[in-house]
Amino acid sequence: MGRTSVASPICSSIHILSSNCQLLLSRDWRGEVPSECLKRLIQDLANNLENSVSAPIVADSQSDLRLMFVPHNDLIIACVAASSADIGTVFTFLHRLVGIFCAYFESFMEESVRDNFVIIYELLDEVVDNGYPQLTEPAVLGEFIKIRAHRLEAPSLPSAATNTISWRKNGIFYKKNEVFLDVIERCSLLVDGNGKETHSQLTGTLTVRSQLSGLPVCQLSLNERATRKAFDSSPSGHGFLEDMTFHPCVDLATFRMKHLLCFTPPDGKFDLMTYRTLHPAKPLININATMSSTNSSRIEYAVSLSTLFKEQNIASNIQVEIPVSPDTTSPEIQCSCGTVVYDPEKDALLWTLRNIKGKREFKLQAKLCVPSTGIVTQSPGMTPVRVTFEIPYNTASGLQVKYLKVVEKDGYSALPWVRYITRSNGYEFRFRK
Amino acid sequence: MSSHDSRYFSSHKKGEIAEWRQDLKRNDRDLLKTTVKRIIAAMTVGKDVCSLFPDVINCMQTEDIELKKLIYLYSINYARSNPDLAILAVNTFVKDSQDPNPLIRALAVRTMGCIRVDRIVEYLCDPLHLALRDSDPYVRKTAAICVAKLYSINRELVIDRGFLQQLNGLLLDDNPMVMANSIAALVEIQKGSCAQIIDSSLLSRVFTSLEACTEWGKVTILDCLAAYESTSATEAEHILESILPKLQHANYAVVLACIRVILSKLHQVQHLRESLLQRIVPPLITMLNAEPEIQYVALTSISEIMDAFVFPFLHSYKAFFCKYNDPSYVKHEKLNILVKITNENNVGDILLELKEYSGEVDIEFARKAIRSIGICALSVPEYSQGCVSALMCIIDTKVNYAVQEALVVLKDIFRCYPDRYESVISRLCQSLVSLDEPEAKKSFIWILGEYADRIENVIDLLRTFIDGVDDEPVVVQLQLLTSTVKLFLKRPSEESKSLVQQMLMFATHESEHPDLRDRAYVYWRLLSHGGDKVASVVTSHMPAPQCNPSS
Amino acid sequence: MIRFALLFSKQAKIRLSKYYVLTNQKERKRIERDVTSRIIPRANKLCNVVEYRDVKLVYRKYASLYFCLAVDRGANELATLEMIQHYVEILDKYFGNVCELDLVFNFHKAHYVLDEVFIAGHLQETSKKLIARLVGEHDALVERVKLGGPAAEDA
Amino acid sequence: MSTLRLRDLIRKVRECKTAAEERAVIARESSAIRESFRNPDEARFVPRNVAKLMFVHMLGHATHFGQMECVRLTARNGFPEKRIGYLGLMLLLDEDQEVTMLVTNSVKNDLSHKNHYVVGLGLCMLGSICSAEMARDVAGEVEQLMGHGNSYVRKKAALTATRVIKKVPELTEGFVPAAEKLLSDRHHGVLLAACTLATEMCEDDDDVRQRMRAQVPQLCKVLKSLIYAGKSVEHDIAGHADPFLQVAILRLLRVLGRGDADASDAMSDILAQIASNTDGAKNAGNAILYEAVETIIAIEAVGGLRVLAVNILGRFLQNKDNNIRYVALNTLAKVVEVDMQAIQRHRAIIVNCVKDADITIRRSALQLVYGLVNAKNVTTLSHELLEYLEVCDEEFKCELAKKISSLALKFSPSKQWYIDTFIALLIRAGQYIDELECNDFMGLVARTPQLHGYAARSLYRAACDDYAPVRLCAVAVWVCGEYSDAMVHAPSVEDEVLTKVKHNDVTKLMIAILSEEKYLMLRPLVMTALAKIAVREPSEQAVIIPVLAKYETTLELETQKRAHEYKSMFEKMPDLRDMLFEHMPPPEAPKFVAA
Repeated sequence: MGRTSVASPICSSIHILSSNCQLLLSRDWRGEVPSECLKRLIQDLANNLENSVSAPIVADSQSDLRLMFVPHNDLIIACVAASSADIGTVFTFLHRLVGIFCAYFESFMEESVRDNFVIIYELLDEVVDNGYPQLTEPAVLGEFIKIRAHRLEAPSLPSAATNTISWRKNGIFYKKNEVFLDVIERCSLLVDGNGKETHSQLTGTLTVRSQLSGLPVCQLSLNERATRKAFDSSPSGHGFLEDMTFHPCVDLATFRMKHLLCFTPPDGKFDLMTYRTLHPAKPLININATMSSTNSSRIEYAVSLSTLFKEQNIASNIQVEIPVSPDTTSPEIQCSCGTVVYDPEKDALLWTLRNIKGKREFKLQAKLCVPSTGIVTQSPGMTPVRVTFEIPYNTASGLQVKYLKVVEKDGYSALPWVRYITRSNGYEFRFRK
Repeated sequence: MSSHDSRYFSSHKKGEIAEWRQDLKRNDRDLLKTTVKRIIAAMTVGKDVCSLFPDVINCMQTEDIELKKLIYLYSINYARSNPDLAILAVNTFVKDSQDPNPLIRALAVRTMGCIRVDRIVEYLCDPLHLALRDSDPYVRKTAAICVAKLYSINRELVIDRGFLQQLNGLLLDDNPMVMANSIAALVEIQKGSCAQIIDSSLLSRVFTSLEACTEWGKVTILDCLAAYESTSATEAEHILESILPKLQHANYAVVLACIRVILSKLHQVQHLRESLLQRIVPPLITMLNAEPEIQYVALTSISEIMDAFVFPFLHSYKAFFCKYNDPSYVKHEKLNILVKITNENNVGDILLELKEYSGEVDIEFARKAIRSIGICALSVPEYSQGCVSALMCIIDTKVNYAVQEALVVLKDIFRCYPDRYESVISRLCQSLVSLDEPEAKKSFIWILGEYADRIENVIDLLRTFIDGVDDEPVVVQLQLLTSTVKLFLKRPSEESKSLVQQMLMFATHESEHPDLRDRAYVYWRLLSHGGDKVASVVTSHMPAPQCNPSS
Repeated sequence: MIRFALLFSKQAKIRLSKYYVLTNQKERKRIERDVTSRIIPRANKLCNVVEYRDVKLVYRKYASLYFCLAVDRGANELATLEMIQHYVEILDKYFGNVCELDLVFNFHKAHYVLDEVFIAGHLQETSKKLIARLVGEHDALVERVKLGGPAAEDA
Repeated sequence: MSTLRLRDLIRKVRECKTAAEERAVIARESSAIRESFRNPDEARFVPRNVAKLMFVHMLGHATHFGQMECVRLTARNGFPEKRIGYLGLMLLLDEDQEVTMLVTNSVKNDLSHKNHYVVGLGLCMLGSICSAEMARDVAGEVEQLMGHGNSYVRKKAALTATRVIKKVPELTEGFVPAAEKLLSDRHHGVLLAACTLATEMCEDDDDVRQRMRAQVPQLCKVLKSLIYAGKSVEHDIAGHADPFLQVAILRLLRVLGRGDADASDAMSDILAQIASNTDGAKNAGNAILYEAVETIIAIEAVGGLRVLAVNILGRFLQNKDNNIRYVALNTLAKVVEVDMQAIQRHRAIIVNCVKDADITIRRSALQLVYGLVNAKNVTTLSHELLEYLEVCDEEFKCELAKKISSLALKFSPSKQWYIDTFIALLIRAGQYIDELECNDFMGLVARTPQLHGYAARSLYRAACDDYAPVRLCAVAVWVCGEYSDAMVHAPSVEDEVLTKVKHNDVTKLMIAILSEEKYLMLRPLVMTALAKIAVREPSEQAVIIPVLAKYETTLELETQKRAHEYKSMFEKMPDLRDMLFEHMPPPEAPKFVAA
């Protein structure tokens, strides 16, 4: 954070590499990266990956340049920049870049780079100029850089490319005007080997899908309890939303004054707001897992799952992932509810339960064989048991939408839809000691 | 090797370049496009297709914008190696810079700026002047950046032709992207310095821009604000008031830039310090839910802030506990922070976590966790007992590297809290595994010397080391020398005397290491002439070391 | 003697690997990465030997495939090059105009051939004709059993 | 369960677009294979499953659970099962494992199988995985098989024997008679194998070598028949009759001729014929020539033959083919000791090769240059090498630095020159100079009182640079600490850059080094140096004692100990301190350095 007086271009060049560090595509804007330097950086990167030193920054030993990268599928998207370039901006930008490529190519992987190098060059040309990020809204880019368009006519520039409201184009029309709001909360939890909660957190997202004509303004009001903290500058404020971030379309001034979210939505789906709570709710599901081995080739697991939420609520799509040794054979499994399969891809037993009410408890027991001529790769029991689930019609935090209004100068009436759901996001339980 | 190799596994066509050259000359639009694509593909995989330069440039005058873009891309790559031929392209560039389609005008200006051939620069000036005044903001924003490009190739030209004034004018442009790029260009022209872009009179204008600007532009403006030396506390407060909402921006880069502004102004607004610092914590903690690279950025920032202020983060210490699937660089950063944040209130929880990590498969990480336990013991004296017990548990596991790491750490605890934990020494001596790391050996040998009067078989233990002294690294030899001298002073006997002599002889006559020899000679002289003061110099208790968690 | 033999593509995909000295899986991975990354970027005109640890990597490129033998420091590099050519010519004869795909789907057969050319890290036979005949007889033996009963190798 | 065919698995893997997908496919298939192995009804699928595992292994995934199945396959009766079983063993197994015990049993059976192809499979496996224990168990069978009626078995047995004796050298003796016999075999493959085995046996065993020398005439006879006999299409390569066999015989001759004038004499005719008559237009011919040259150089050859060999190398050196140049450089390095003149003639070409685009060539050229250096040309050559050190690749620097360092030590014309060169090296490649070399250097300085001041001042100047490497600073700290008095007072020597240094400057440098994070490990060293300075110039105590006091509480043990001890010495024993830190007696000169 010490850096205050220098704002460097965030990249000199961008490179897309395969996972074994072979260059697939490069674009150099500033001519500042000598080829030997790039070679050195890539060599060091390969060494780091080999020795599982995975720090996302590789510094050149003989110059001021650094290579910063994000892995995606089997690709490495890397950028070389002077060491004065702000790493926060670089990584934010690289992730945005990945987002753009993902939006363009159904899945962004080595093959899509080889097949689409022309489009990628074209995109890079528009997204960066001389090392500075330019247009990075996939939706707007999509307006004038198209994959398989028949382009005899020169495309014209979409107004949104330079608009003040850069996220929405003019002249959108829907027969039926609707706006959908999903309140999605994600809980994470880590319980240690003594059954003690070591970490627990709740984050939420308000995701909007707008199908609205013209240039509408939406107003969204949340229940008092939720928004109080945002205005209370004293550190001891006890609103439960610890931190909120907003999509650029939200008018922050109005929010500060009227406690109201006012925004002209982008067309389609976007995240309006995200938040995080400081004092998360009680655990929703608890797991007690133990592991024991009678001899070197047999391991037994005992797992119990209990739901701690209110009895009238229902959790659905519950899956418990119990890590096992990678060379397991012949699992013998018994469980009181649901189905269990051994999944060699994940090296885990997957215990699936469709719907369960609150205040219930279920048990599972499993015996596994492992070959005696094994090379012990990893001491079992270090990886925690993981649970995924969702509880619909409910927010764990208690956040509620008071109303959602749409105002448009044409005066059409629009239907607002609101849905709530709570999901797990890293619910982990270490094996009991 | 001889050419007959290609007989085997042959699937490759020969003479692609010649074939492409033919294809470029045919008047077939579709073929032309596929050919240029093939050439670019070859260029992408690092094949040298430079020799086609004149042929490709010949095709530049086309209506097909996709083809045009490809050829422009090609010319950027190879113009520098063909400056003479690059001139051929200039006409097309100049013509395109007057095209009715703004996309093409901008493309021409942008590409010309990328070519970086001194001789082309001359031709760039007129189109650039026009572009900077273009009616379309897309062209203007491209032109603004182009001024910076021009500056890096030929700065006199930029100054002489008045581009700087034009650029300054664009700072007031009502289009957000033009404005953002103009600022970026000016910053670059000032060698990356954000200072002096803004002065007091421009402030209110800057705040408006900050609102209107693109997210990346916001970062640049915020960085300029961070560099701006505000003239008074009131002004600083005003700036902070205006930028605070940006802490809630969805773009992490904007949030981080905003935090930088806050930190840069803290010294001017002492009375707001606490509350401002409280404000920056939540967004930083939120970033710990983002992609690992962003987490890394957040963690390094937090770590840096913590060097000055730990208090804002104290409540959030659990956010720095490691998840088992965190990438190792995130785990390492989290450990750095946990060590800094430990105090008497949270040490219990943190210690439990550290113990858990000490058994991880990632050995480097496990070691660091053990080291961190030691640091906790030193920084929270009230809890050192707990740390010592934890370390003893680790030693009981008999996992080789863990034991050695724990030994190193225990040695420091003994030094910092003399006469408190010596009771574990006998247990320690019993559960030792074979030591193979110099640091661990050094620590053990130090313990032998320091507690020579309490360890029953200390002479035997030291003798085994001395018998193999030849193969030890110098750091171990040095410690062995000191410990042997201490043993002799604490337990004078024929046996210990012969050990000292053996060690001194080795260090002065067999070793060629100047430092070890120096130390040995000093001890030797001291023992022969020092009289009764020797013991007080060599075996006296040293002051407890000051530990600084960051080092 | 030959320490190991590697056959890999321009994309650094291993098509065949054979180690004549004890090498664990982790070490192999490291060697394979080192070897491919040292050899693939080399320009055509450079010499066909790269020194690596305590061995010499002698390699030859055939279109998009590389054949590499790692030999002791004292070995005859030029003769080693001839050995590679020897093996390739036999493969070519065996598969009939061999191509990369043949090796991908029949890597085990490439191994069978290799084992008739080299043994214990040394060249065992200099007659291409004889090797072709031997491998052919082995295959025939397998075929015969296959027709005769169910316990056949059907890989 | 798993009935996926090998071909289908390969296809499936090839369809994977990412490594993660590949891992998933492999994990699923591996699990299915494990289940199938456990199912007795699926015994007929074992061969195919093993084949799949070999593929999985090649991709770098775990396959240890298939090892036992391979052993079981080799124990079955049919040739197809055995063939794939043995291949599986060779690929999946490493000899560390207990599975090898079981293997020994089944392979012993197969070695006495009536089908010679089955015997071949067993031998081949032993050639690939054979532990010392296995070697002892099968040595008898292998030795017997060397006399087998079928050449197919004989050649394989001979080569497997190389592995056996490599694992257990004591067994060598037992193979000698069989090997001798095979050297007269008519089959090319057997002959080749016999030569290889004989070479291996003779290389490390004097007695065997002595005994084998009796074979020289026989070997020469074979060589002669190869050169003069009519072309045999079967073994011909580019017009040369069985170059592989020629090379193998030449190599064996080399081992036998080395250090024995009679044997050398017996082979010189044929060597001369090969060296002068072999056509070097193709690689195969050059391979033979190269081997012949190596042999001529190694044996007790007469002058004329040697000239012939060196001339061939001279021709090689001028060849356009990089491979030929490369082997020439390598071989010339071996001639250096015997025929320096011959090589000095090519010096210009060789020095140029040090800057070649190809790292392989550069490396061997450097090796050769190293051999070329002598007392006469050391100043120019090391100057050239030092300059090259600045520009060469990072991976090359280490080797180069080491070479320069040892050359400078070996041939230095004067101590002053050596000091200059070593410091220059420390500045440019400090990180690659190892500690022992530095110790030798400091020892040499210590033994040269007339240059104490000069060396200390030169090091002082170098260490003042912000980017001075750690090693350089370590040396500077010790020399400047020990000889700070000479540094300040000793007059300057010839050609010295004038540097006026006061004690205070030295103290400042020491304190600066203490403050740098990158010189952390030098802190103990600095403590001692400061103590010495404080004794040499008592007025410095006012600055130095507070510094010692500061480090009395550092966490780093050695630094703390020294700071604490030295401070106490200054405080408690003022009468002794001068004596404690007076100049240290220099170490004795190591034997190999010319005094």
